[in-house]
Amino acid sequence: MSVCTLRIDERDVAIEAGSTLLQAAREAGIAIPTLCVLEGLSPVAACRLCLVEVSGSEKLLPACITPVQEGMQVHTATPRLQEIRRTVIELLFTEGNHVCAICVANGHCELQDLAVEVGMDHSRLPYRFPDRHVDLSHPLFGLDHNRCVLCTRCVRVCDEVEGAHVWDVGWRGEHCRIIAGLDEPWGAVDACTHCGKCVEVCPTGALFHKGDTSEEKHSDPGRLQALVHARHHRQWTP
Amino acid sequence: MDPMTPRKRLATVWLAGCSGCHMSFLDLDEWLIELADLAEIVYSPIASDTKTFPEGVDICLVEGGVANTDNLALIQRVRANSRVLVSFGDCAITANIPGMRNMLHGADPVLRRAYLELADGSGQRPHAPGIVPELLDRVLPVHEVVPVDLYLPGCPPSAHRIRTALEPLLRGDWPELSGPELIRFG
Amino acid sequence: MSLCLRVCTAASCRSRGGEDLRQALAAVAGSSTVVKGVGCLGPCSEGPLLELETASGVGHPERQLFGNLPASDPAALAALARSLRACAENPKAPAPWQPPAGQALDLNHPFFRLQRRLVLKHCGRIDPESITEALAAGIYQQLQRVLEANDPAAVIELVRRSGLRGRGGAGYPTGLKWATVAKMPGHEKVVVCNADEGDPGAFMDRTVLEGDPHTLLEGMAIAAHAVGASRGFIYVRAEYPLAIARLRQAIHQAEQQGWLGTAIAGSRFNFEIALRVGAGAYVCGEETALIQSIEGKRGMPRPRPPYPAEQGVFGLPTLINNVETFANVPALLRLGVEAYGGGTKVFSLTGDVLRTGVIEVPMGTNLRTIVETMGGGAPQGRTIKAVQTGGPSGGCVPAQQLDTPVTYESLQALGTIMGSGGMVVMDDTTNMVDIARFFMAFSREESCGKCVPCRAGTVQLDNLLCRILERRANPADLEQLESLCVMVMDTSLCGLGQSAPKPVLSTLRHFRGDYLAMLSPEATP
Amino acid sequence: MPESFPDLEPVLQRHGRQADGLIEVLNHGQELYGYLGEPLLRHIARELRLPFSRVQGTASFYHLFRFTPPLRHSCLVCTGTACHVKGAGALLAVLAGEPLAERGIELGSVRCVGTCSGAPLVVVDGAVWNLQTSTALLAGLRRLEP
Repeated sequence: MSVCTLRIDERDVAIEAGSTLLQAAREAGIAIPTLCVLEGLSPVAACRLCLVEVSGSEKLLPACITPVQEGMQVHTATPRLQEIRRTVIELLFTEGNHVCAICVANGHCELQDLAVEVGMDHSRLPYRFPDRHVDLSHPLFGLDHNRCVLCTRCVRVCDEVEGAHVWDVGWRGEHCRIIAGLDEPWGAVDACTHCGKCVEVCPTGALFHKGDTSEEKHSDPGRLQALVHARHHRQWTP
Repeated sequence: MDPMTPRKRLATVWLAGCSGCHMSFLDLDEWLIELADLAEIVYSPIASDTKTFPEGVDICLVEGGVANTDNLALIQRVRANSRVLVSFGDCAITANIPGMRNMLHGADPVLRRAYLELADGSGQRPHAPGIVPELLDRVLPVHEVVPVDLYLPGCPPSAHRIRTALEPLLRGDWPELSGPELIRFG
Repeated sequence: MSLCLRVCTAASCRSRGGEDLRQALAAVAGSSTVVKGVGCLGPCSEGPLLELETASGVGHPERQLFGNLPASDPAALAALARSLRACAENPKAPAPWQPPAGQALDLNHPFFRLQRRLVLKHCGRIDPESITEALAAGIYQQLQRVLEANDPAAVIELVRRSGLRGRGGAGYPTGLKWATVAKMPGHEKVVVCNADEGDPGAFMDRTVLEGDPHTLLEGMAIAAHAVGASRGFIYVRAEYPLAIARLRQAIHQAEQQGWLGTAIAGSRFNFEIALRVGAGAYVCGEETALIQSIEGKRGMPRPRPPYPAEQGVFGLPTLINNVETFANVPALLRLGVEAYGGGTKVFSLTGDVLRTGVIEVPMGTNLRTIVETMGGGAPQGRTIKAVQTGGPSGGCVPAQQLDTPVTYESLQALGTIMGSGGMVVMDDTTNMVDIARFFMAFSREESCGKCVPCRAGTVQLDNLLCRILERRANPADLEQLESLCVMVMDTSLCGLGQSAPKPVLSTLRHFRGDYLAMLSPEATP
Repeated sequence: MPESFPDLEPVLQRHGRQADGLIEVLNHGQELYGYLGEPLLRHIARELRLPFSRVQGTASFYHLFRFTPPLRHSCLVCTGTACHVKGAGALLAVLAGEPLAERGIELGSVRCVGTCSGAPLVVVDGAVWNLQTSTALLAGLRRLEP
């Protein structure tokens, strides 16, 4: 195994070659905000929260997919990046209908936590109040599009881990939304195995267990990592 | 309290919100007594009988979004007469639950929905010009209507949060609010 | 007297009745008269167009061009045919023929005289539906030469030395791209032609596809041989039905005649081309989205690296160039680096300009030469305010800067890009905030929705521009517009999002007054 | 919409029933049957062995695919740059105020058909109408068979 050494926020980090900047930063105890990335699923680099500055590169690079290189100088929290991250979170809040007070995930929501992390005490961009729907057709789970941030974790976990590919992204641009089957009610899609992995990885209250009320959704994305690890390495952590 | 320091003129305003933020304010309990030494409450739905928003207010906490013509007139008067305007709670900052009617896009569909479609038989649109204020087409966060100086999120903001923001303001300092204890929505 | 009548049957003249004209004139065809449909003849605003070539046997043939010919009126068409027949039957060289309706266009006008036609050499000359004419015109000769020499590295070196850069918009050095793909290990490689010409107001690629599809196929085959690819795709937008039909036909003909398929021209080189038709998605012009779409998926860009040269279609090393880039290659090989010189650029000239159409000019021609000398400037009584280049990814060049030579660098310095070649002239009645909003609405609609800044940022930017247009915005809104533009540019995943703010930033830079005039300081935040 | 789609067989075969042929198959399916109805989409998904959501996700991404039957006529206003500069917005506004659907005309827009010298132009039932004014356009549309 070859090792790369690099500097992240003035800290020296040594890590296995082929690792990503995000892994290197986490190894060094440096927190970079993320939303779409989830260990165990393929990365999509879509939320742009983990963009970092790398000396010698004019462009900002997404830490979740950028491989480490020997001698790299990385800055993860410059004022420019902090401003960008706050704007990303504002764009997400204003794009949907995120009413934390009445959300199943209130207090356990990655989006809500990110708002705190980036210091968003209000949105400088106007709220859009889109007209979105709630799908309660499934016997066990619900999908509230108002709270969806289109991170596509559900799409990926259903395709890559469960193998059912119930979900996909439909339409495009601002009209994008998660669809089940031929854009049908979730409950009408036979392919669903009711495994609940999509609910487990959802960072917000968009996917939830029926019957959960405000603040009652507690997800544990870590369970997915354990599952994927067990599958690949035949090692369990009971 | 230093007798040389004049008491701050404090106001609280209730727009489109559930009054929960004001209830949380009352949860300040015994600190309210200290507060009374530091500030004179010159306008408030819970602590003053004044009907007209006064001039020369130092600090004003505004609960609720701007939902109707009365709210609109009041917030403009508040802004014109307050040195520090604090958006007090999620409704003031995001329109929050009152803002959910914005998904219906317009005052008319909201009234139709509430008074006709959901009525049991004898629904009728309220119409009392000059008595009941007209709804605006959208419930707006306060800062989309007038400039806001400080944001105090929460539904409601806890008493601790309110005190953390108010104490420095009353001293003439500026509070630094960050972290889950102080700026988490919901 | 022998006559050759060339009727433009490309999409623009066709929409003005060019096909009716061709059919009416077909009656004139005889032993000494040839009538054929050809690709674009240039000045689309004067269509339908007819080129008349007369040869009396002595001296060079005479060429005359006629525009605004009758198309739908049977009596006028019959009169035209009669007049031409009389001309053909006249044994002596006649005085210049005059059509009974329509008018003669001066071929010495700068619109024609200042062009240098490398890419469009055969366009408007040959019948694009006939491979026999293509072969007679010398198309596929460079491919044959390349196959005989069988020295791919030399071809790549030639392309590199010529300085040819991608004509699709980004201007990446073509030789470097080819060399990268050639160096990739593995036997299976892919060549893709990006014919998803999506910039509104741009139709250079359509002109090549409709007027001379075989030159494109030849260019692709030469590229495939150079990089070691055996599979090719042409991804063409569905909005070009005539181009699709002609490409299909050309591919079929080339297969029949052994210029595509296995053992091309008796060599050991195999190359097949499949056509992929888009379904209405501007973002598919972006390389990685185009790859997804070829693979039958949503056209969502993915981050680079890996670059298409490393992992493209089906994960194979892939060379992607646009139509005009490939179409340059046979001319470059024919002329050699020296005679090729700085090359050319094809532009489609439209908007508030007297003569609109397709032109090919030497690289470095002045914008003023193109717009005023060749295009005739703004319509009577108006003046030019700006020239828009680069479509939704570009910007506006103000009238004061029209003396800028058209090069990749000079346009970039002005805050716009060369782009694919769409050039839309705007006169003094144009509100530049409205133009900025037009492009932002376009980007908003065409955003794929994958990354947050582009999906949600373009909506916020569009809404802000609308506020300004409705005079509901204050100076703070303008500040927010600028900072959000920079944010979307810096953080979007692909070129569409990264360049979506450019029309706004460019108009803010050159026409800030248009914005300031629409602000109302009293508007609430 | 029929329940079986034998006419689709040649294009399915041409693409070897491989997933990468999806967009080509959808294009042909729409050409043959006018629109992508649910039975057709299910058939294509099964033939290409793709999840339904993948087929729907792909089809809905592209503007030109439609999921409802077309009306008898279509009128697409070009909203490219040249047409915009030459007044496409006004044409659209006038058309939007007309009861076109009642007369079997579907109103839409297209982003540049690349024949900008005819700006502003519309595409009616596949044919380009150049240099339109709202009066001329409305008169032309009135002449379409109802």
